Parts: sequence; C-alpha cells; structure tokens
Amino acid sequence: MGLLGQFVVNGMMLGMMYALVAVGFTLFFGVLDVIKFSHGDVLMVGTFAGFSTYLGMTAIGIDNAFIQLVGVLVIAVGSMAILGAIIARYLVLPLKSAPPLNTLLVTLMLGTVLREAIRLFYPDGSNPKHFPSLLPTESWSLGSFTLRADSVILLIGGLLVIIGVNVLINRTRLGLAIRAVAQDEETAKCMGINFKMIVLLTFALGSGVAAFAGVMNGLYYNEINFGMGLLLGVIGFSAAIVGGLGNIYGAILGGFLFAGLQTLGAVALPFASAYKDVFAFAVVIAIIAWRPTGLIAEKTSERV
Amino acid sequence: MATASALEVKDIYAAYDSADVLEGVSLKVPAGKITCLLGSNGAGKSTIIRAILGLTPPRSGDIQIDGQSLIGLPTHKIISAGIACIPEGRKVFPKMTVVDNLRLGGYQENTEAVLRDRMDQVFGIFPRLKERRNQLAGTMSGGEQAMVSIGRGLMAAPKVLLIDEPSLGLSPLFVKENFNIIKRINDQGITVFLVEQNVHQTLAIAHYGYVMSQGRVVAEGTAQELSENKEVHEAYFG
Amino acid sequence: HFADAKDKVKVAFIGPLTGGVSAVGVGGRNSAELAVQLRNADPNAKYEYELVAMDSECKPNVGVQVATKIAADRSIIGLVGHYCSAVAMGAVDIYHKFNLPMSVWGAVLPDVTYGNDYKEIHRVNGTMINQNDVAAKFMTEQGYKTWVIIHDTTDYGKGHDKYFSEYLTQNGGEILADFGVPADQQDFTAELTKAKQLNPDVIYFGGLTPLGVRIRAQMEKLGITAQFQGVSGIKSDSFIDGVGADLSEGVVSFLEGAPVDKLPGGQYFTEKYKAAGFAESEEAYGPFAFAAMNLILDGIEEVGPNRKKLTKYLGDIHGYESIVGEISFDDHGQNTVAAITKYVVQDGKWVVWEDSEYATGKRKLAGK
Amino acid sequence: MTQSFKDKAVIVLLAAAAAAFTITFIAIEEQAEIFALILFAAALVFAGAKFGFTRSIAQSLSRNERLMNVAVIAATLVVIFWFREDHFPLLMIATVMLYVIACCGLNMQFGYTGVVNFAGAAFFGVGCYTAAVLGDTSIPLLLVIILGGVIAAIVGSVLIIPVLRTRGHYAAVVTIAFGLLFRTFLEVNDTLGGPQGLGVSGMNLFGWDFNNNIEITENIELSFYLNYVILALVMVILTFVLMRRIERSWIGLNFDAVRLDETAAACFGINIKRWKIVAFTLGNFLAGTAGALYAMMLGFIAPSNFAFSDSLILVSIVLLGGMGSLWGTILAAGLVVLLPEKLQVIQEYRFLIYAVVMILILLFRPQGILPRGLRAYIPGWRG
Amino acid sequence: MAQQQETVLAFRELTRRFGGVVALNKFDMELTNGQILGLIGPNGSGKTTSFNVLTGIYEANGGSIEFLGQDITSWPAQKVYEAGVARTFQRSRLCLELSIFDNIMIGNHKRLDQGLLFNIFKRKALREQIRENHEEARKLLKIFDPALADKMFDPVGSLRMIDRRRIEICRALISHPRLLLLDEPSAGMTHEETRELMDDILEVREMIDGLSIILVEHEMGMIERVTDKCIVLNFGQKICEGAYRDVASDKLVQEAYLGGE
Ligand SMILES: Nc1ncnc2c1ncn2[C@@H]1O[C@H](COP(=O)(O)OP(=O)(O)OP(=O)(O)O)[C@@H](O)[C@H]1O
Ligand SMILES: Nc1ncnc2c1ncn2[C@@H]1O[C@H](COP(=O)(O)OP(=O)(O)OP(=O)(O)O)[C@@H](O)[C@H]1O
Ligand SMILES: CC(C)C[C@H](N)C(=O)O
Ligand SMILES: [Mg+2]
Ligand SMILES: [Mg+2]
Repeated sequence: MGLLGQFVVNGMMLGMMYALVAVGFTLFFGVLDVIKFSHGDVLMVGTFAGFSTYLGMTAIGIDNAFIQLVGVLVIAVGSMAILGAIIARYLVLPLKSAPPLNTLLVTLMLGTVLREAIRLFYPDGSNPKHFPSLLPTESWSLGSFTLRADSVILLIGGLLVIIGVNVLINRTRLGLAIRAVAQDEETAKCMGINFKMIVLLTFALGSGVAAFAGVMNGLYYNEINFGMGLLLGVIGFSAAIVGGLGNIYGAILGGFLFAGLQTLGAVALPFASAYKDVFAFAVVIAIIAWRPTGLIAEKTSERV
Repeated sequence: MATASALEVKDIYAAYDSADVLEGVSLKVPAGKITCLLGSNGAGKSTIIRAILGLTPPRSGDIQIDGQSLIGLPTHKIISAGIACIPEGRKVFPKMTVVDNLRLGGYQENTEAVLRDRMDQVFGIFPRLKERRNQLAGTMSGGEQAMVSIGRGLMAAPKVLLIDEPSLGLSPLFVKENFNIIKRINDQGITVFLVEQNVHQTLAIAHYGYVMSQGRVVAEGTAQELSENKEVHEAYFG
Repeated sequence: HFADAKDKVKVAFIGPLTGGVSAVGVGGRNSAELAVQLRNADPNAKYEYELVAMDSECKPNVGVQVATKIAADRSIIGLVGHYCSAVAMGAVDIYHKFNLPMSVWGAVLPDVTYGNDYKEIHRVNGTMINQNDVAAKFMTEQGYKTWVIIHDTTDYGKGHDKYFSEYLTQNGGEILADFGVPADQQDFTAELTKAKQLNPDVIYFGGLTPLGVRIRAQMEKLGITAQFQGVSGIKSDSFIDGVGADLSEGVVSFLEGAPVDKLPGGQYFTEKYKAAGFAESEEAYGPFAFAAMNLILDGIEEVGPNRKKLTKYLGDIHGYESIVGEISFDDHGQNTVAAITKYVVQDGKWVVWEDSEYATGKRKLAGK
Repeated sequence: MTQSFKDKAVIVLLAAAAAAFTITFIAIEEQAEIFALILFAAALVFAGAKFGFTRSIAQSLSRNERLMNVAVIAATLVVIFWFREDHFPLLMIATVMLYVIACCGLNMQFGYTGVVNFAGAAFFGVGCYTAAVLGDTSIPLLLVIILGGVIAAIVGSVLIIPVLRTRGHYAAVVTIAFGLLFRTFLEVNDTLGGPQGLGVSGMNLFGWDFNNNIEITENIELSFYLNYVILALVMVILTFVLMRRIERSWIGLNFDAVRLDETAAACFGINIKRWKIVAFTLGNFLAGTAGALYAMMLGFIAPSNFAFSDSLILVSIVLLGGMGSLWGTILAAGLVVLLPEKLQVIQEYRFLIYAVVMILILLFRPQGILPRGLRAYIPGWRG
Repeated sequence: MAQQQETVLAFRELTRRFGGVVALNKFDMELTNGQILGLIGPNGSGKTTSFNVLTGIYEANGGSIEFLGQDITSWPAQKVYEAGVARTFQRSRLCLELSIFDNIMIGNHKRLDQGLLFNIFKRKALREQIRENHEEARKLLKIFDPALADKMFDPVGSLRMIDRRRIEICRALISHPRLLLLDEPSAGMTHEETRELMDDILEVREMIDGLSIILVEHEMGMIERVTDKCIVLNFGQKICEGAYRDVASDKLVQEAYLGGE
C-alpha cells in the first residue's frame, strides 16, 4: 500500500510536468495550429534564467528562501513570456503563409540554437547544475511511503496554474479571441480582435507556463542541464496530441497518462524495465489508433 | 444634418497581387441611410469592403468615417471606429457554438449585461438561433450560418454596417425576411452599406445606389433613378 | 626564426565537441591542444605540429565520417581519438584500412582494442573490465552485501552493468535488482522507489554524470540511505557541483590511471592547463588525451613523420612514463598497467581513497 | 529558335557553375574561405530571387527538362571525377545522394500525399540493419539493398492502421512515437548488437569488392568510395525517374487530391486508403534501400544513428527544399549534409551556426529553396 | 421512349439525424431517367444532407436508397461515384493549388487507368490518355466558357468564384454520370449569369444520354425554367411534390418557403 502510494505520488509529479508542457502545445495549436518544437528548450532556458536569478540574489545577500523562490519564478516566467512573444513575432508569424511544417522546422532549429547557446555561453553550461531546493523539505513517511512537503506544494502549484490557464481560455474574452483567431484570422480581425497582440499573448502565456514547469522541474529534481528540455518537449507534444487537441483537459489527461505508462513500465513490466519506453510509446501508438483524434476527441465541424 | 456621409470612399485604387481590381472608386454612404452597391461578379464589390476594413489596403485614395481617415489603421482600430461587417460567404467560426460566434460579434463591448440583451434582440430576430444556441456553427446549414453571420454583425451595434451579399443561398422567404431585417436595422439608425446581386429587392429598400463594373463605378443615383437607368436595366432586369 | 625552419607535421584529435557529453570532449580537446602547444614551445622539438580537431557528436555515423576525413588525409601522421566507445568501434576499421596509428583517450569498452587485432589501434586508458574488477573487490571488502544496479542503456552503461555484475557475483555480492534506463531520462523515482523497498546496501550506477546527479538527488528525495557507488563516468567535479557538497559526500567512484595530481607529471599538467587559460575544465579524461598526444608526438620526434614507423614505435611502447602513470601496450595495443584509482567525495572534493578520512576510518561510508 | 538556344545556353552554364561551386565548396577547408563562399551563395540566391532571375531561369529549365537532366548528371560526373582519388569528398557525395533517396521517400509521403512521417530515420535504419544482418549471408548484396527497402516497407505496415486513421498532428505523433520506440528497442535489445552497434560487410557486386581501391596504374589509384558513389548515383537516377513518373501520372494526381481534399477526392472515387498505403509503403521502401547501401558504405551502424533527431534532419531536408520539389530536395540534402561538415572548422560552435543559417534561409524562403511548381504531365506541354 | 420511365433513383423513408436534429425524416423520392428534379426548401430543411447521404459522405440512420436497381444505402462514396453519381458542393470544394485540368481529371477518375504499373511503365499509352482526356475536358469546358478552355493549366485558385463553379460542374460531368447533383450552382451569380449557366447545363444534358439531374436551388427563376418536377422539403420532410407551377401555388410551400406575396 505504502509503496503504491509512493508510485502514485511520483507518477503525479511527473504527470504534472508533462501536463504543463502539453498545455503550452495545446495553446499554440489553439491559436495558430503550429508545432513549436523549441518549447522544451524554452522551458530549459527558463529554468536557467531562474537559476541565475537565484545565484544573483544569493550573491547580493538575499537568502530568504521564499523571496528567492518568488524572484526565481517571476524572472523565469517573465523572461520566457517575453522570449515566447519574440519567437512568435519574428519566427512564427512571418511563416504564417508558409506550409505549417515550416514553423516546426524553424522552431526546431531555434531549439538547437537555445540549447547550444546555453551549453556554450552559460558559465560551464555543458555540465549539470545543482538547483537549490527553495521549498520546505520536511517529509512524512509511513513505511516505504515518503511524502515531502515540497512535492505537495509543487503539485498544488502546478494544478493551480493549469486551472488558471483553463479558466483564461474558456471563460474570458481573451480565450474567446484566441480560439477565434485560431479558426479564421481575417474574420477574427473583422470582429475587432487585435490579431498580432493575441498571438503574441498566447505564445507568451504558453512559454511562461513552460518556464514555470522548468522551475518546478528544477525544484523537484534539484538538477538542471542544457539538454533537459529535449525529451520533455517531445513527450509534452505527444501528451497534448494523445489527450486530444483543442482542450486543456486533453493535455492534462495525456500528461498523466504518459507518466502513468512510464511508471508502470518501470516497475510492473514482466520483462526488463529497460523496455519501459518501448512499452510506453507502443501503448501511445495503440491509443491513437484506437482514438484517432485523441482521448478527448476534438469536436469536428467538418461540413460538406 | 441627415445627409452628412458617415462613410466616404475617395478615389481608391486597390490590387491583390498585380492587376488593379479597383480603379479610382469614390462613393459616399450617408448616415442613417441604406446605400447599395450593385455589380456583376468580379466587379470589385467585395474588394471595396475589404479596402474599407483595411484587409486589402488601397494603394492610393482615402477612406473616411465621420471625416476621420481610416487609411493605414489596423483592422481592429477600424472596427472600433464603429464599423461592423457581415462578410461575403458568412465566415462563421465553424468550431464555435452559435453563442460564442455572437459574443465575438460584440467583442469590443465589455459589459456582460449589454451583450446579453443585444443577444436577446438577435434571438428575437432569429428564433432558430436560440434553438441551436449550442450547435457548432460549422455544422449548420448554409442558411442557418447566414443567420449567425447577420446576428454576429448586429452584436457590434455599429454606426455603419457593411453587408456583402447577405441573401446568398437563402430561401426566397428568408431573402424577403432578410431585406426586412436590414430595413429594420436601418430604422434603428444604423447606417447600412449593402452589396447585392438581387437588384429588385435591393433597390426596393435602398435609398441610394451605385453600380460597379470592372473596378469602376459606372452608374449611381437614387434607387428610383437606378431602376429606370438603361444599362442597369439591361444588366439586371428583363 | 629558427622555428620557421622546422617542417610542419599534422596530428589529429577526435572527440564529442557538441551534444550531451561535449564537456568531456572539449576537456580532452583542450588537453591534446595543450600537449601540442607545449611541444611547439619546446625549442629542441624537431617539428612544428598542427592539431586538427574534429567533432564526432558521439554518433557512430558522424564518427566514421570524420575518421575517414582524417585517416584519408595523408598529411596527418597520428591521431588521439574517441571518448565514445560506439564511435570508436565504428572507426577502428578505417584507421586500419588507412594505416593511421592512433590511441584512444577515453572510450572504455574492451572491444575497442580486444575486438580486433589491428596494430594501429592503441588505448592509454584502461577498459571498464579493470575498473569493475577493482570496484567489485573493493566494495565487497568494505563489507557490503547487497546491490541494486541502475545503468543507462548505452554501450557504456550496459558494459559496466555486465562486467560489474560478473565480478560482483565472483566476489560474493548479491544483486537484488538491475534497472536499465535511457541516457536522457529525468525521473528515476519509479526505479528508486522499487529499490528502496528492496533496501540494498549499495546503489551502483553505471553511466555518466548527468544521470548520476539526478539519481543521487532523487535517492535523497525518497529517503534512500544506501551507499552510492559510481563509475568513471561520474568522476568529475561537475558531479559534485551537480548534487551539491552534502549529497555527494561519501560517493565512491573508480577511474583508470594513476591519480594525476599524485604524479610529478600530473601536477605539471594541471598547472600548465590552468596557465593555458582554457575556458572549460579538463574533466576526468583530459589527462589521458594529454598523455596520448604526448606519446604520439614523442613517437614522431623519434621516428619521424611516417605512419608506418609511428605504428611500429607505438607497438613497442613499454614502461613509458606518462602523467597517468606507466604505459605499456599489450599486443592489442591496450595499456596493461592502467592502474585503477579509487575515489571518494570528501568535503566536496574527489579524494583518492587511500588518503581520505574514510580509509582511516575517521569517516564512514553509508550504512557502515 | 533563339529563345530555345538561350535556354540551352543558360542550362549548360548553370550546370557548369553548379559543378564548379560544388567542387570548391567540398574542397576548401579554410574557415574564412568557407564563410566567404556561403555568404556569396546566399547573396547570389537572394539577388536571384529579388531580380526575378530565379523565375526566368526556372522557366528556361522547365522548358527543356531533358537537357537539364542530362546537364545535371554530367555536372555530377564531373564533380565525382574531380574527386576520384579523394576518399572523404566521395564519401560525403555518396552520403548526400543516399539522403536524397531517403528524402524522396518522404516527399512521396507528405510532399505528395500529405502523410506525415517523423520516423524517416527509423525506416532508413531498418534498411541499415537489414544490410548488417543479411550482408554476410549468401544473398547477393544487390538483392540485399532491395530487401532493405522491402523490409522497411513491411515494418512500416505495422503503422498502416494508425496512419490511415489519423491526420495532421495526430499522425505525426504516431510516427514520432515509433521513431523513439525503434531506437530504444535497438538499444535495450541485444540481438541486433545492442547499443554497441554492428559491423556491416561492404558491397560486393559479382565479385567486384567495393571496399578495395581501384588501381588503374602504379600511381593512379581511385578511391574505393567511387564504387559507392557510382552505385548511389544510379540509385538516385532510378529514384528520380520513379518519382517523376509517379508525380506526372494519374497516381500523382490522386496523391495530390488526397492531400488537398479527402472528402472531395472520395466523392470522385479516389480510394484514400489505397493511395495513402501506396505512398507510405513506397516511401519507406526508398528510405530502406538508401539505408541498406549507406550501412554497407559506412561499414558500421549503431542505434544512435537513428534517433528522433535524425528523422527530423530528413524532414528538414524535405521542407528546406520545398515540399514535393525533387530538385529542391537535392539542394537541401547537399546543404544539410555538407554544411555541418564544413563547419567542423569552428568545432563546438558548428551546430549553433548551422541552426542559425537554417533559420535565416527559412525566413527568406518560407516556401523552401525551390518550391514545387504547378503539376505538369508532359514537360513543356500546356495543351 | 419506353426507357424514359425507368426509375434511376429512389429514396425510401430515408432518415438522418444529427444529435437532436432530424435533418432527413422518412424522405421518399423517385427520379426517372433523364428527369431534372428541383429539390427546394427552407434553409436547413435537409437538401444538402440528402446529397451527402446519397453520396455516402454520411450514413443513413434509416430507410434505403436505390440507384439503377441496386440498393446503395451505406455504400462508400467511391462506390457511389463508380455507379454513376457525380455532384457539386454547396461551398465549392476544388483543389485550389491544382490546375483546371487536374481538377477536372479528378472527376474523371473512373475513366482513367489507375494501375501502378501502367502509370509508371506504360508512358506512351499514358501520354495518349492524357492528350485524349485533355481534348475532351477542353470540349466540355468550351461549352461553359471558351476563355477558360485556354487556361487549362492555370491554378484554380487564381479564378473568380463563378468560374470555379463552372469548373466544379465540369468535374462532375466529365465522367458521364447517370445522375448529377447540383447544390445551389447559381449562388452568388447575377440572373444573367445564372441563365447562361443553366443553358450550358441543358446543352450538356443533350450530349450525355439519360443524364438525370437533381437541382438544389433558391433561385426560383431557374427552378421554374429547367425542372420537370419539384420536391419541397421542410424540416427534413417532403411537404409537397409536383410540377413547379403546382408546387409554387401550394399553401404550405408558400408560407414555409416562398412567402406569399
Ligand atoms: N484574393 C484574391 N487574389 C487575387 N485576386 C482576387 C482575390 N480576390 C478577388 N480577386 C479578383 O478581384 C476581382 C474582384 O473581386 P471581388 O470579390 O471584389 O468581386 P465581387 O464584385 O465581390 O464579385 P462577387 O459578386 O463574386 O463577390 C475579381 O476579378 C477577382 O478575381
Ligand atoms: N454535420 C452536421 N452536424 C450537425 N448538424 C448538421 C450537420 N449537417 C447538417 N446538419 C443539420 O441538418 C439540417 C439540414 O442541413 P442541410 O445542410 O441539409 O440544410 P439545407 O437544406 O442544405 O439548407 P441550405 O439550403 O441552407 O443549404 C440543418 O439543421 C443542419 O444544422
Ligand atoms: C558513455 C560514452 C559517451 C563515453 C564512455 N567513455 C564510453 O566509453 O563509451
Ligand atoms: Mg463579393
Ligand atoms: Mg445546403
């Protein structure tokens, strides 16, 4: 039982990170129907931004963990929001009329640029960094089950962010505008929507969320490195799709599903646990074959 | 005074890629009146509307609303200047419900209450929309989409309403209704600029009209004059 | 202007300069470059040397490309190459085909030398066999009984898994569980939770620093108190930076070659490396790259810029003094006297076991 | 008359220029020279596009294609002959050619039919492993190459059902997942050499060993890679003929229809499933054959060659060249394969620069270097 | 003309629902050889849906469809086309990137040789086929607009709406179908243009013997001039059937659709 509980908590943490990344992808699809492959790397840069903030603050003698945490979050999320907007403005929007896959390629290359840039220009960037644990670390354990305060806080934090985004998209004018822009740019403009602004906002939002996920990642694993975004990006993307585009719940579902599969594969697989990713991806393929438009199927409005 | 033109297009030239589609078009849309624009396919009617909305910015010439020039403004600014549009071919948001479509019509209006009773007005005009308030617009029939599109245009409560071929694909009954609706809209004091093919009924409700062909205005006058005008007659009646 | 009279001779370096393991690669590149610089500074060197350095991305196909490029370039006399075994495995055939004498500086898979009998191929560093042999003995001597193994599924991790398991069972240790994980995995809580429940004395990790750091950190998260035992792949300062001083305390790992800073040549190297002002650290394998390059330069100095002769020269190397200790090649070109040094982290530094407070019993490894 | 003469002149000159450029680009090693050349080329392309040369040239090209094909082949032969003794350049040229073949496969899949495939490297890899396994059996190696393609196609058929049922991003994920799965599987499963990889025996045609240099006389010895280049060239030409013929037939039309509007296509009897299967299978077949020869040429393969990132490289080539544009694919393949190699001189900075260059190209030519033209059936024939 | 009376198409209690909406409600209909049937009715009354169910884009929820004596209910779209049913769409569905010729050839699918081997290896024969079909498409297009016939290799995207409609009709006609479904072909055209279009269609009908047409239109002038028979739908149900005159004078139709004067 204790063991099971442990797996569940771990799985949820992992799922939360995937979900946060996936949410970003859903947003980008939502507004421009593009794949932004640099997403994972934006996350990574965000984490490093947060890390630098921490170093900076300690350097100037601010050592109150809470203040540091706030600072880290603000800087990380803020700077990535800006970066996201810049990407949208200079790399994504110019390619609006080009085949959609081109955006994929450009952002892919951008991802490489970000990754390599950190590796080369961040001090000793090619080596992993020790990310501080700024959250209370006391833990309650019963038997083989250890629950740490920071894990709980992170889980709740992630949850709040996702809920927030969801409300923003489905309950607010901004959300309405985002969805409109996604479907028909020109008509959206005719409704008096500031197209560019909306796109930039959306990318800022998505990238901000990614940065948050990055910091969360750092706080949880206490280790960050320039390659951390790569896999997160791919998994987040897959999660968004498997869950079903066009709604945040899909992203969440996908994220937790993925985490669940990996955990399951690692501990409950009859054969060697090394096969867990093979297992996870095989299941993903199967799921998509079974539900071709995601677990939470996208509403179709195809009209002949 | 009543005949002060709300919207004025002065000698605009517009082109898509290369060939000029509009060659020096000028027209006045007097406030509080219905002004119609007739012309065969490809004459450039929709292009004028696109030019006004800043979607196809004119190469030269000027467009003014209440004397304030719209040239160079981004579309959303032009909208907030009090223009709304019922675009050619409806252009409803297919993946959104009827209600969301209507809300977008009133995007620039922030107060929930106002939106709500505007929506009730629209439902008053189109009961079918009320029945289908949660159907995805994309799955509706051609005509139903037309209702959504018109309703959406009304949600903005604009000074000037641009309407591009609203009766396209509507049943005769609904076409008649449609023209009555436009009349009613106009009676509420909204200035209407109506692009149409359906000459009889158009001239029946319009106060003033222009006729286009190959990107030029070839005839203008009061509805009365136009329906007696020779060329127009040949082109459309008979 | 005397130096101008010297003829130019090209020597080459290959390592991963981009991607995941680039830190070690760049460290090695710098060290090799240092060797060349020092040699060119030396007035009584016969030749003026030029270093051609290439990036293998740690990918076999790219490795084969650059290997061909270098081997096919007749003006290049000798090569110091390969940190990534998979790449080395693909490239050796080419060096043989073009008779390019070379020495491996970091790849530790036995087959690189023992999988063939090409006389061109040599290796100054030891293989993972020696390493795990020593590791297994040492750890069992410390009185540990039960292990859980986590290794990455690259050739490196799998190799370590294979040999360590072998030697451990020979020495009577027991393996409770064995997890293979992809080299880019972030989250190990699943594996570790299972490990925790098995409650082993030691967690053995076969892989490189990034994973090592994550696993060590996550052990802490789950409150696992077992001893953490690593391999050459984590013997780098970045491991300590990565997990922080207190978590790294008491972590043990093993590295081929004599402890650099113990040998007189070693100190010389570290000083010079600092003096040269490279931006990046030399990392664990820098000294090997330096030693290998020196060996090759010595060879050229002695037999002249000629591949065949150089190959012959390398073949006869015996008791050659280098900054990583004596080098003697067996008939597979493998350095036989590759000493294995045991390291333990003490106060945020890698300390040679013998002079650590752990050896004296002043401090105790986990669970002791 | 003069017009057609002008065209011919243009083509010949162009081919000559291309050959010269390629040779210099491959030959030079100095950092400065390399960057100079890259900038020069960029400027040329940019200017060409700006002053509409590109269009007029494209027209003269399309007007007499046969001559162009001949000219291109001739130019290629010149380049090859130039480097006849240099192993490395030949290796690179052969690599480019094999990438071209693989990318033609992808073009068939999403350039023509709109079936996205992010597991190109995986199918390429199936070909490689086929060659590795069957290489030292008694099966004639030419057949092995074909088998490489066949087995790639068969492996691909595992994905048929999900691929047929899905569209757009959903289909993308199917292949992405497969690509990742493929690589991981090879690594954890040791039957195919595991992460350490496998040696592959070289090509051998009727007793002619491709891995031996070709001795003409005492002092003329041609690189053994020449064998591979020639064979690769033959394969490229065959692939090209296949692609062109398919594109310019009713099948090509069906492909395009499926890509552009499935519903309308279905209403006019076009069997969506059938054509998607055909495209997907043929595409994987091409990738497989390319892989098989690649493995033989390299002599060694390992799972890390077939990572997701490698699949993305293939996709990049297709997009960079311009969806469905064959000539574009060739240019792009050359760029994507040779550029990082050329940038070796800047060592650890090369990928940074490489990526930046790519971004710039895409911003300036969003439709790809050489966008695919309007469908034609018979060269130069407009009714 | 005995065969004139042969039934080409018959709906029996055809029903289609979308969630709560009953788009088609027990729709019975018969169409005989060479007949032109006007299918009219208010917006949302099920006209387009009946086309979609007939052509196999939507499944029928009930009832059956019989075409030339075969039960084709729930046949896939491809099979229905093979059987000889061709259509246009209410919102034009052409491949804008493709040339006029390509688009028309898509409609000619069943008369072209689709064999892999033929297309790849029999180049000569293929070219012959291409030339022949090009000629035929030209002829057809000439009827609608000679100007278009000379632009056979221009991308459709560059054309005016009205031309696109013409091409869509050619795409449907090129394969000599037995039944042609036209969904509001005149939408967005002036009376003049509408008249031309209809004359063209009639002209084509003479060329293809036994071609029956179902015409969905809101342009009563057109309906009146060309249809032999009209069916009026309302809420998916047939509310009236007969010659246009009778239908037009029907009370129900008046208030549901035409709106009395
Ligand atoms: N996006 C476009 N690109 C290029 N040319 C266009 C575009 N849109 C319209 N045109 C051309 O511009 C001319 C005028 O088009 P416009 O749509 O304004 O005519 P219209 O009077 O609205 O016709 P309709 O009654 O069909 O709406 C036509 O010849 C048309 O071919
Ligand atoms: N895919 C769909 N999903 C949901 N409802 C649909 C769908 N297609 C049609 N409907 C509904 O079925 C009814 C009939 O639609 P249909 O398109 O057949 O009307 P129509 O007779 O063609 O009208 P119009 O003359 O305006 O085109 C409409 O109420 C429409 O909302
Ligand atoms: C793991 C590898 C990147 C490096 C290691 N030294 C090897 O021999 O393979
Ligand atoms: Mg128009
Ligand atoms: Mg309809």
